Amino acid sequence: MADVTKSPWIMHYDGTSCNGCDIEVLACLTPLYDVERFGVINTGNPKHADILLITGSVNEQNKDVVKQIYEQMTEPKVVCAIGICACNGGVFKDCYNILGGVDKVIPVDIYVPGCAARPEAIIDGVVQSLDLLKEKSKKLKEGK
Amino acid sequence: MAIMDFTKTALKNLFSKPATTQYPFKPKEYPEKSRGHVEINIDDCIMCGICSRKCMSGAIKVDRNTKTWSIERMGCVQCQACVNACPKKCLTMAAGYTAPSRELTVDTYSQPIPETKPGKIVNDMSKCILCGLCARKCPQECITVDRTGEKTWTIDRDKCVQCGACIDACLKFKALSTADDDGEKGIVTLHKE
Amino acid sequence: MESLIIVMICFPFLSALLLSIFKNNTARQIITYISSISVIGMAITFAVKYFTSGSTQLSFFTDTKIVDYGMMGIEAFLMVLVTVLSFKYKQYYAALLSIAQTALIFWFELGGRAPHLEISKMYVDQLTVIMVLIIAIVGTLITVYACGYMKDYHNHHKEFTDRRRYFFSLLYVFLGAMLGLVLSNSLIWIYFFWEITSVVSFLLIGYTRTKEAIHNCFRALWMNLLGGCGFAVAIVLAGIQFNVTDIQSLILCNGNIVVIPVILLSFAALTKSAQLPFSKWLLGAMVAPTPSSALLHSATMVKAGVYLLLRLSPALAGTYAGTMVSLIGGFTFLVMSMLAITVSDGKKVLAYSTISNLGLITACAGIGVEETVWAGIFLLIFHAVSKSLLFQTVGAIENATGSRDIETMHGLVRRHPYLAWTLVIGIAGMFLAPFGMLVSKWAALKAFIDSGSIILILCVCFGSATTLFYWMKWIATVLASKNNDIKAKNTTSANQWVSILVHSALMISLCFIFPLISKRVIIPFIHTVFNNAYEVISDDNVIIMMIMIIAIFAIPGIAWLFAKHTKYRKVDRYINGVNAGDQMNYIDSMGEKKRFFLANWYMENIFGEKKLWEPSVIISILMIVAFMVISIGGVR
Amino acid sequence: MTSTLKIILCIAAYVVFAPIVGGLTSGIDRKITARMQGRQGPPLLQPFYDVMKLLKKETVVVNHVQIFYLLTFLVFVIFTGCLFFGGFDLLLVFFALTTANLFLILAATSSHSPYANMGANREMMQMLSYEPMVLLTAVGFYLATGTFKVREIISSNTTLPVFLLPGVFVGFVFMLTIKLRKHPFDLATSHHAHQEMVKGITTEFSGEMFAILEISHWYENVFLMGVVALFFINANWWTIIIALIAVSITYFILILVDNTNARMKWEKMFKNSWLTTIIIGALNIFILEVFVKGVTLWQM
Amino acid sequence: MGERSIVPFGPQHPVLPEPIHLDLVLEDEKVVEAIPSIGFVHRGLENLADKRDFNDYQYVIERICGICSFKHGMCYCEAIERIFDAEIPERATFLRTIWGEMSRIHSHLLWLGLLADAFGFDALFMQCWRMREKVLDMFETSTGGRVIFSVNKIGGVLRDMDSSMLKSFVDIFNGMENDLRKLTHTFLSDYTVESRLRGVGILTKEDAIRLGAVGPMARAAGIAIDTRKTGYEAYGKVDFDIITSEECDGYARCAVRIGELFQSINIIRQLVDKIPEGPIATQIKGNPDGEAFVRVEQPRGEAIYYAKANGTKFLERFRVRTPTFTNIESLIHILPGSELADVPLQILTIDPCISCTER
Amino acid sequence: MREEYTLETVDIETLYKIVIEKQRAGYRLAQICATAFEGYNELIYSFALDYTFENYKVIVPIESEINTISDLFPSAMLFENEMKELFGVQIKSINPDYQNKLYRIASPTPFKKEVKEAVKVVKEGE
Ligand code: SF4
Ligand code: SF4
Ligand code: SF4
Ligand code: SF4
Ligand code: SF4
Ligand code: SF4
Ligand code: SF4
Ligand code: SF4
Repeated sequence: MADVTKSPWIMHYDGTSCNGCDIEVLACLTPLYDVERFGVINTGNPKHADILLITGSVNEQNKDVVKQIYEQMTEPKVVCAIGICACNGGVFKDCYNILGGVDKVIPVDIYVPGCAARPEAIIDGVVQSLDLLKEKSKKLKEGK
Repeated sequence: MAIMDFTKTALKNLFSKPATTQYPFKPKEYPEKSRGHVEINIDDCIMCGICSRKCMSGAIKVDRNTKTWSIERMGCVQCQACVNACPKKCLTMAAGYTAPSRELTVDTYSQPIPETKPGKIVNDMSKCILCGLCARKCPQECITVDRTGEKTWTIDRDKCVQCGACIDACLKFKALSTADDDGEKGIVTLHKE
Repeated sequence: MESLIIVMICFPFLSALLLSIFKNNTARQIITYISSISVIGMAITFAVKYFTSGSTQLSFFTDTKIVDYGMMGIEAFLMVLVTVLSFKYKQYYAALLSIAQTALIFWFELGGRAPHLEISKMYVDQLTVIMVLIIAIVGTLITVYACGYMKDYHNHHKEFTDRRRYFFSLLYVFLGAMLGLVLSNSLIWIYFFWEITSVVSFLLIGYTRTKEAIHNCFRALWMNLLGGCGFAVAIVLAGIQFNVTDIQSLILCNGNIVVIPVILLSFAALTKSAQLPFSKWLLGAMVAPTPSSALLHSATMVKAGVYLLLRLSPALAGTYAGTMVSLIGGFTFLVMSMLAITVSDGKKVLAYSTISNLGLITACAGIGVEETVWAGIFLLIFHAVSKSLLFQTVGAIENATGSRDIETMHGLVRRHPYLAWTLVIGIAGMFLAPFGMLVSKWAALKAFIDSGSIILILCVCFGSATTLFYWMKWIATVLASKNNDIKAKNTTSANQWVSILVHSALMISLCFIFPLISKRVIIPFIHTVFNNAYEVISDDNVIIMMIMIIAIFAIPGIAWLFAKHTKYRKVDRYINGVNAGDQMNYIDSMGEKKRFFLANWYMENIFGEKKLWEPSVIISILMIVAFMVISIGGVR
Repeated sequence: MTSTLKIILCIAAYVVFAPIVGGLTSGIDRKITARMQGRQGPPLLQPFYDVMKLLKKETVVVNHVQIFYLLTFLVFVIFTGCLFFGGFDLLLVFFALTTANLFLILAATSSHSPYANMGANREMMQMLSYEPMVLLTAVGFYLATGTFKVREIISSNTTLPVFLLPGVFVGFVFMLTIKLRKHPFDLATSHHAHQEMVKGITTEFSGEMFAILEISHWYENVFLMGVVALFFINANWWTIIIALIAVSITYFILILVDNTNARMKWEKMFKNSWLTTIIIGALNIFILEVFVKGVTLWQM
Repeated sequence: MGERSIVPFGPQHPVLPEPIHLDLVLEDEKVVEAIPSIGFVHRGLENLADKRDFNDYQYVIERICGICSFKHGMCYCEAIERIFDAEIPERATFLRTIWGEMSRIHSHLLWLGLLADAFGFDALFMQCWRMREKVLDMFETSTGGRVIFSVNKIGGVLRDMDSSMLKSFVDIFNGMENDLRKLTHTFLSDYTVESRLRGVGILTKEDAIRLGAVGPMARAAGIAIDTRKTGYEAYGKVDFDIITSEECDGYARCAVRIGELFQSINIIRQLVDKIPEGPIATQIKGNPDGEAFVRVEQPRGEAIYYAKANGTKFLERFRVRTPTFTNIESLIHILPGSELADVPLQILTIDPCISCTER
Repeated sequence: MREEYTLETVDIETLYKIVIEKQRAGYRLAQICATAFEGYNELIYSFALDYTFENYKVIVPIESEINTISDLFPSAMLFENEMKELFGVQIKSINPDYQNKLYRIASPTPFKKEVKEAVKVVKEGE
């Protein structure tokens, strides 16, 4: 029967990205890539989301935001760092206001490389997250 | 003013094939110049480290001692700067992105460590015309040529990475060549007679 | 029976006298408690006696010369009182109106123009009993409530002189007058009690003697006196032209003949019930201390108007007067429910809602057929109980929190849970299926459809929607639960609680027993008035309603048990990721912690007083004038 | 007794099948919507997958009262549907729906969360907008068939109600865009993301609670489609087929409207719906009263 | 009337494509006051000029923003070339201009889509982005990237487009024009869309000047200013009119951008006709010394670059004043008085680019 | 073809006059930017009207305080707040003043000269 993998709802937060990855995430929803094929809905609300897609790195001001929305997500949840900035800060990692990749603040499960990450890569990232979601939900059940 | 102006398009869409690609069930075809990931022909690499220094996001690490060249895949922004800078043209930008993964992927390539020590660049000053081409081509900017004054050709041995770009630049005059490294350090100045 | 009635009417006046003598607080409280219990006791005895007596209509007092003269004396006194006060505050028109009507009545009675008929001055039927019960139970409970309330009130408002003696005795004067009014049959008697209620209301509104209070009390006075004038003219016309001096005979005449007196009486009733265009006075009356608002300006006195209309309804049916009354009522219902959306002062919302509901009753009375009268009476009962409950609760909330603004009631359920829940019961009683008000509204709608009054149907459809809106937002505000609110100390005194809780209990039990009331009381009443029995809600609907009532109490209960035992993780509310981490604040643009605030909607631009008031007053005046002209002209 | 049995059967059928029908409808809706946007769209059973997943997910709450209001909402929605399919009084059905809605609003506001609260305010605004028309619909049925009882409406021998109530029908469908949360009036919550309200009234529900909400919407939708069908049913058995076709067409039109309109603002929604109520709904009823029932103008 | 609602809006909000935060004070849903807060995207990349060789700094600069990535790179190169006082080959200027206009087309399509999304017209959003993919495909064929192109270098460009490629692009654009016309008709004349755009967010001409509005924001207020008219790169060699509107509202801003969409296609056609043969880059030697201002017209309006070099490989200061930065003031001005539902729409009608605003 | 523009160095008092003048003449504020040097900041105010583009440079010592121009040009608000926070330029009564919390960076920015020097020392030490 259907499980978590059939309906991965995503939520997207744009950290300090340059918009490049950000827009590619949005592009995934549009007709050409249409991730709703996999049951993906872009919810925009952490309480409904299974997968958090973060683009861009974290800085002083948004680290709390990232933490908050991560905490408000319900288990099982997966975090995907989309793009080089989110993975490790990319070209900006030496900037004075960049803390580095998203994993500096919250645990990142899947790294999706690319500057900007291609929609195909994002789809692959989401597909990989599905396996992880399954694992996590199994663990959650056992934990109960 | 029109009401439900979009109806025509919507109905047309409804009754025609959707625009959606079948990725990931069908592989993606990339245009030929698409910038996906950096590939290295490790055999040609001379471990000069120029690519590493050019890389804005510090994705490439070159270790001359262990002869390893590694790239942090989750750190490469596909700017192609390294490819453009590599004196040996052993880097290429290929289509297709690195697969997402649960770890920060690092790809490492290594060469067998040669027994012989790397050579040094020597100038046969008799052949040199102090044209300065080598200096211009040197990515390390370790060569200075004084054409008008002292008529010297100077090299900073500490900075030179033996990339051989200067030798290539001087192909016409064949003034430059490699010789065994004898441990000479620092700035070496040769005078034109 | 006769003596019981006399005692019942006189007893409150006696209490009033006592209350005005004793200055001591404790004594006052004791007198109040005793009077309250006695009046309730008498009323219940009265009701029981009535129902056990078997007959449906009882008449009393046929010859009452001395009493009549006594009444005239009091009337004269009232006139003098009004005149003196008017001159004191330079509001001469009030004096003018008062003198005019009293003079008219004196001319009529003393001048021998009144027909000397052997009529019963008092008359009892089911409607009377219901009114008596409402006045006795709701009314005296409010006086009990007032004991605690006025103490707090004067503690909070040191700026007003403490005139509690005066206040309480006026309340009892009023109760006596109100009982007299509903028991009377003679128009002159009704008029007499009518005048007392007007003047008492005027005095109570002016209780604090602030500038605003004076202004508002005189507005209330002149509007009510204007209605009184209409009343007086109606009496004179009815007496001289049709030889009728009592209400029962008036009804028995063919409606189209006595249309002029009826329309004038309706006019008086409209002013008393604060229908458009006379609604302003009731809003102004909210400056009075809450018990008087609860007692006079919502639960009882304003009901005198609609009571009169309900009594007259057979005479109204199908006449111009009836059309006028129903249109004004429907219109008032709609406009006032819209206006209620735009205010945030709790008492003001209650005031608007009162006028609005009175409008609905008025409309029912105006149509004047079996179903509408049925609905009207039920509306009256439910409204009296739940509005009184609401007023008292809001008053208690004001004393406890220092504000009666709806916007300050966010999360009240955590701070003052009991007050909040009684408030919710009151509000639910006002609009929620399957509580009584809604049922009556439903019946009214059905009746309007049957009578083909499309305008009224529309008024009800739209008015229900707007009514829904303002109540719903209030409930939602009160029940919002803010995690860091802690329970506050209960500062509401026991006597207040007694009244509030009895009211709540009454409210809930009414929902259960209303089919019974309908079968045993209202239907027989309608049967006698219209000679026609009528089943307004069918049995299976009653069953469903009962299921719903049980469901509305049981399901949340079960759900609550379930909810309590879930172990869901608690997280902060979603506020775009800028939570400050303390469950309440957020980080604002300046990087500081700031508390978010969630206000309700008021839609001033659409329903605002500025937008609606003047047009609706003008429309209603035009309507009244037009109908009066048509009907007076139509008879000639 | 057989009639009682029939009623119970109808109610049972509703309770059991409504979520299935509702879910499927929602699946078809999503598929058609996707295709209208030139996308492939989700699988047909996606709504069920979604709910299954939600039921398996963790639930987080702001406070526990939320749950209790929401459960009450569910029960009352089902109750409403039962009353309707049980063939009871139409007005009562709509009142029950209002009561149900109150609990939804309470569920949202009780969390005292800005977005849920704003969503709830808008929901109230929506109720204010559609309520008159909904009541008028009941009035219309009464005028057309002489009864409020659904049971009697479908067994009446008059012409199809829709022929007498074309305006009311149009008005009701207009209000359906609000009730079914379709553009241009999906103000309080939208099926689509990207709204200024975030997820509006549903913002604070997660996991199981959100699943419950979704299921109650299915129940509600089936009930509403039932009301649409009511316009096309009379005592003849074949009218049921007509009704089914009519419901499908209506739903398709709603989807089309959903995909060809921008979301409007509350003021426009309010004004448009009241105007529709007055112009189309009330006029229809007026004409019905005057020409069919012969009520004179004066009695208005 | 009681107290007013105070509601936080953003940074994580589904309707906001980028993080920005507003403290909204609402009356019902009418915005009474809006205080913005930025800094969620602030990286401090201007400061990287201190650490990166001026040649390589180009790669940082083009990542200021992924929408006008190309333009940022181009302007940076332009600024440095100006300090060197170097001329670049004409073909390079043409290539830059073509890519620049393609950027504008993709940016405006993206914006139209987001706008549709903000007023809740999903189907329209999808349609716009579907169209935009075609432009991205052209970018990928010509530069190798969909978003970040890395084709600029100081002294010219890194990649050439041959004539057959250019021709095929023109053909694609010709084909798109018709679809675009249909699409934009919905924006300009659909009842519900109009009701969301017309009369909303009025910025008068006087205010626009006072508040320093630029780009479509200013043009929609009737100010005919378009930095392209200064003739940088190859703009001096093409013929186009400034598109303005006098209506000053959201609708006007939408209309202006739609006009520019077709205008850009037209400009590309002219450029492809006129493009000369020749080299695509010149050698530039040494280190820059001196300072220079450069202004260009980005899709969002005028951007100003200031570079100050001190004769070393590292610039003393590099400063980017992006259009959104100066348009934010206009946003603050138009927000009060609008509805909450208009807030995302208002934010969008200035076409904000927060990542370039905060750098 | 390259655009012509002017760049003049003026003192701060003259600048205030120019600002008023420009505002009257219908110019818009194009930008303000700061460059940090040891002991002073170099600010450039740019104004534009149609296609004219005029820039005025002022030298502001670190310790001296300057006036805001946000009353005349509201859009100066962001520029000034930014300079204040990133460069430590002291500006009086900006409307509104974010009190160095516009970007909310954790540590003092490397733009500020004291910091810049420190960074340089570290760099050399490497
Ligand atoms: S990875 Fe590249 S494209 Fe993505 S946000 Fe970072 S800089 Fe932009
Ligand atoms: S392509 Fe750019 S980022 Fe990637 S390794 Fe080469 S230089 Fe570094
Ligand atoms: S620049 Fe080329 S040769 Fe040198 S290390 Fe890099 S890859 Fe090897
Ligand atoms: S460039 Fe290299 S080979 Fe030539 S002299 Fe320098 S170190 Fe030697
Ligand atoms: S051949 Fe080479 S070394 Fe000889 S003179 Fe020419 S350039 Fe110099
Ligand atoms: S070594 Fe060769 S290239 Fe260098 S200066 Fe001499 S001649 Fe020129
Ligand atoms: S001197 Fe020659 S070999 Fe050495 S780095 Fe320069 S070019 Fe390469
Ligand atoms: S506006 Fe700024 S950040 Fe956005 S696309 Fe343009 S330059 Fe880039």
